[in-house]
Amino acid sequence: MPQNKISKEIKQLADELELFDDVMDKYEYIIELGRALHVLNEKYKTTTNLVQGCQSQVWLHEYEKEGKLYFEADSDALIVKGLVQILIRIYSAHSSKEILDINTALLEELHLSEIISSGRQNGIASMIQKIYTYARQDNDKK
Amino acid sequence: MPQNKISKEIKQLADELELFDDVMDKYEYIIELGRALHVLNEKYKTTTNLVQGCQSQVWLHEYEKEGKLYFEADSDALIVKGLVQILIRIYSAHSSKEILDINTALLEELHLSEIISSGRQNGIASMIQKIYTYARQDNDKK
Amino acid sequence: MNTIIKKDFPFFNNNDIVYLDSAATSQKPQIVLDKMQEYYTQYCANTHRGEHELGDKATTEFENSRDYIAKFIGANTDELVFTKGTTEAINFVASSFVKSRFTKVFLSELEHHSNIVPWQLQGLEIVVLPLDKDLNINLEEYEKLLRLNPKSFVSITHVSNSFGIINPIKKLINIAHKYECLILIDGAQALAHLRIDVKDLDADFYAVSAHKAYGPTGIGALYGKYALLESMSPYQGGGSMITEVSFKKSSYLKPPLRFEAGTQAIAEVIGFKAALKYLFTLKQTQKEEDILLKYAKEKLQGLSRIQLYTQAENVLGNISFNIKGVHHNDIGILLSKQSIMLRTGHHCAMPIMKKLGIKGTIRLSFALYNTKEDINKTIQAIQKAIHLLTKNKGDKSASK
Amino acid sequence: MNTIIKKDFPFFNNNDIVYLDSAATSQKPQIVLDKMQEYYTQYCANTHRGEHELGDKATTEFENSRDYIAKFIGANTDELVFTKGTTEAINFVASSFVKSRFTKVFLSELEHHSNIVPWQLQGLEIVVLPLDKDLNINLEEYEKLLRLNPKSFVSITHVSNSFGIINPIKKLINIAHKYECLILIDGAQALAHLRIDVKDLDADFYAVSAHKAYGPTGIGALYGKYALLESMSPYQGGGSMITEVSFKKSSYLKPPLRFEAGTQAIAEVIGFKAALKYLFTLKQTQKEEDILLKYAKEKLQGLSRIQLYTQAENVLGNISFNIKGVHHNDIGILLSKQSIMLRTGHHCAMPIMKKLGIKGTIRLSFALYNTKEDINKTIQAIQKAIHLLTKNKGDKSASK
Ligand SMILES: Cc1ncc(COP(=O)(O)O)c(C=O)c1O
Ligand SMILES: Cc1ncc(COP(=O)(O)O)c(C=O)c1O
Repeated sequence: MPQNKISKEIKQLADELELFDDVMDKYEYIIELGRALHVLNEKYKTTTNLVQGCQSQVWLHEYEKEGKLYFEADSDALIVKGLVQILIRIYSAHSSKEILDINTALLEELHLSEIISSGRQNGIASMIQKIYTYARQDNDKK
Repeated sequence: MPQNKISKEIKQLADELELFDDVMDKYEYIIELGRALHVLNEKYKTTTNLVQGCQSQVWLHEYEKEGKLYFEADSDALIVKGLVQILIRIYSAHSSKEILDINTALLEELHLSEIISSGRQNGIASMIQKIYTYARQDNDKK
Repeated sequence: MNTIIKKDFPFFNNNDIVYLDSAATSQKPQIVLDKMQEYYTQYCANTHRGEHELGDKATTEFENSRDYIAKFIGANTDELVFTKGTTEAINFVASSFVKSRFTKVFLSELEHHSNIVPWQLQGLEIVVLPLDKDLNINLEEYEKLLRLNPKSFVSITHVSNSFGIINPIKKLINIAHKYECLILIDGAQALAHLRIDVKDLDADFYAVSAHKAYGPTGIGALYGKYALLESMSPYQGGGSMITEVSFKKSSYLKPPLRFEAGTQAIAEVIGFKAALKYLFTLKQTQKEEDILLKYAKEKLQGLSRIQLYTQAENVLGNISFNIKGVHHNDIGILLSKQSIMLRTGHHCAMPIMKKLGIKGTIRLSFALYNTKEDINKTIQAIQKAIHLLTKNKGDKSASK
Repeated sequence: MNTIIKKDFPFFNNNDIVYLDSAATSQKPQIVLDKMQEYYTQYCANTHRGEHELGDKATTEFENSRDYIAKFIGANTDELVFTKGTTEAINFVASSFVKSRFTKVFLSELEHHSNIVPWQLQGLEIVVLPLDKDLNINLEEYEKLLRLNPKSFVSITHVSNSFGIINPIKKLINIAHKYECLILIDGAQALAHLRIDVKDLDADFYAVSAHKAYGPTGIGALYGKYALLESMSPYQGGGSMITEVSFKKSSYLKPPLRFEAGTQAIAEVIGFKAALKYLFTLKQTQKEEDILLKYAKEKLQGLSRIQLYTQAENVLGNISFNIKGVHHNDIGILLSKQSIMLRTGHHCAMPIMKKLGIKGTIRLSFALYNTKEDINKTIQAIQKAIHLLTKNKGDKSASK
């Protein structure tokens, strides 16, 4: 697996999360990340941007600027917002090539069961899929 | 359970069958019974008299004479013929009341798995049913 | 009492989880696993086929299980058809019976998707029976609707999987029959909690799943009055449901075998019986379950910002709630992190959620192995979750 | 080698039975039972529902199993739908796909009832593909029929359950596609014996049962090309197959989840994977199975009055025969009394029996655990049975 900025970011986040030995402290941190999530402009909360999960809803807005992909998102649930924030930190402001180089399996290092969940109806999993689909489309244009 | 001629016949047959310590000897005896089975007149081998089993066919012809029910039967398989012979020995030449007094569970004493089988598609089991149905009809007429 | 019961369940010997999701699926006692193991290791053979002694033994155990399960719910042996579960049972009735005889089906607003979608798939129109504010079916409206629509088909859950409401099934059936309607009862949430007597209830059809009543996955049953079953065409075709097959025409066995095409879930049927036998020998009364549910409700009502959805007393097996201002999913995740497993969401009952104007709830659902201790731990964990989710940003000190 | 394999199967440790009925259902290795036990005792929860960690774990194992099973037969994960077994898989295709698109189905004369009755139930006309004298499909006739009936639906067994014939599936599929026909392969008897690659075969649908391939009862699968699955409406409705439900209208998930309504056979899916994994690690080649089958055939041919029904070499897994002048049922009973379990009768394939002018056969069917020793014992037992059944009445002395 190639080492790029994204994988380094994942590694760094994993290290950060590992500092908590109490799982509740870890989730407290995620909740805080959720609270800190940049509010998504209401106009982007569209049906197309909605990635439906079984439990909570996630809106993901993507755009490209100067060869890099940017992601903004929101959710109706707080922990999901925190997880969304983490994914934005990982994936936003990178080229589609950089994104596609990263196997999603790498996210397992974060040890956040909600992020890599087999439940196909999981909003976060769908969000990751949407990120990759967008990156693939962007890459194909080139 | 009332003791009547039928239950005595079952008991006697059970004792007889118990004499064999080798199961193959027992089945040899049953095969001989099968060979000895009185041939059923072809005219009674009708569809109505046919009790369909999953494996072998049994034709059962019933009639009443002087208040007693009589059974004649045949099968295309030899062991089944032997079992049929045993059932005729048990049930033939008794009144419907005497038959209905006997719970079929009593047949378990014979230790012949083919006779009391849960397979609802078992020809022997269907034959027993047919005997009881006939006895019930005869009894209802009175 | 319930702590002793826990010992019968290997799951609880293996970990410290507080399991409050029994309405989704219950844990299984050792005896159920043992009985299935026994089949697999001692008399594993196919059933209802060529008659060697091993197959005979398997067939006997299979049919004895049918007999036991039928008796357990007050049915005759021949009136019990094995299905994959409640969902398949309802689909089967929809496809093989209702579709060709009715154009509409009457459902309550409380129904599980498994008692909604099967009717839609068969192109039947759904008429909704309205609820009172405590989520009970409005009996007057019910009777009025049926009076206007005699000879209809009705399908109603015995116990609601999302709000625990016990419907007055006997009365509902009675009224249905008064207007010559036929009625199916979805017993998925009832089997583990109530004594069911389909004959006393006079239900036309009654559907259950084993896995919600201490039994294995992959098996359930449909009870149907014999005359109704007899009038039904096969749902699936295949081995062991026929008397004669030719390429031109086939003829079928009588019920219940007519409806059991192909190799059956043999081990599961045997495990299903073991589960009900276990349930029977516990002789647990509904009272003890009531006590636990009342205890939980009381404790929940002590939480600030609690939102309950019914004050009805005829409630069993589960309680749904929300914490105002907090997403149910956030609570669910934080409880899971504290080893408390319960379900949050729409509980496969979107219509009632929509009607209540919510996306979902947090649901505690109970089984015989649950204890007050379980409830206490859960309440504490909920409090901790609420605390984390509602305190001011950055106010770290308050979390300890 | 096979004696070592026997040790993996608790059934054989528990008794001395010679089991030659694996075409009906196979015995199960310990590892399959262990994996199911693991689910029941360590992470028992419902799948695809509210997301507590226990449910997540169960869902992960469930979906990993799908992945493994799909790969095992060369399919993509999303192309594998879980069903109760082969029978349900075929009924599903008949109901959700063929019924609305075709009026006829082309079947071989060798088919099992599970590949006949489902089509009849959907009101489809059956056209029979004739066999050559060795029970092989006549390829010229086959091509001629399809040429005359392009864009039809064909359904054929991979391996015959009554005569072991391996059909030239790849060729049959190829010809079908040449005339724009779609084709389903009944793989019930193939999964345990052949390496299957649905993509290489280019099958449109492929149906299997776990219980015939060392797996648990109550589970099987349908492979379907994704585009075909996508075009299909749900077979059953219920929980976990929907995106949105209202009383007016519901919308459904994509395949495969669209077709898996209600609680699934979770433990069984997990056991299914374990079975195929076991099968894979054995790396048993078809050759070894061939050797045993040839050995059995040779021995059988040594019996006087033997009647075999095919001299074909493309045979696998089972042999059918009769002893002239003796009813197959009599042999079956006497073998069973000698602890040899095999099936006699029509093997759920009445049409081919009728065509051969017989009521049934005696069938030996094999799995990896069978040995030459098993065959020897069986031959001896058959000889003994023939002796008892054919000697003269009263000639008691000769039986010893
Ligand atoms: C060729 C064939 N097709 C279909 C089936 C049906 O399989 P199941 O009973 O597992 O549904 C069988 C098994 O008897 C079979 O041998
Ligand atoms: C009320 C109700 N009906 C039907 C079902 C469906 O049962 P199963 O998933 O076992 O088919 C459930 C289970 O979720 C339920 O709670």
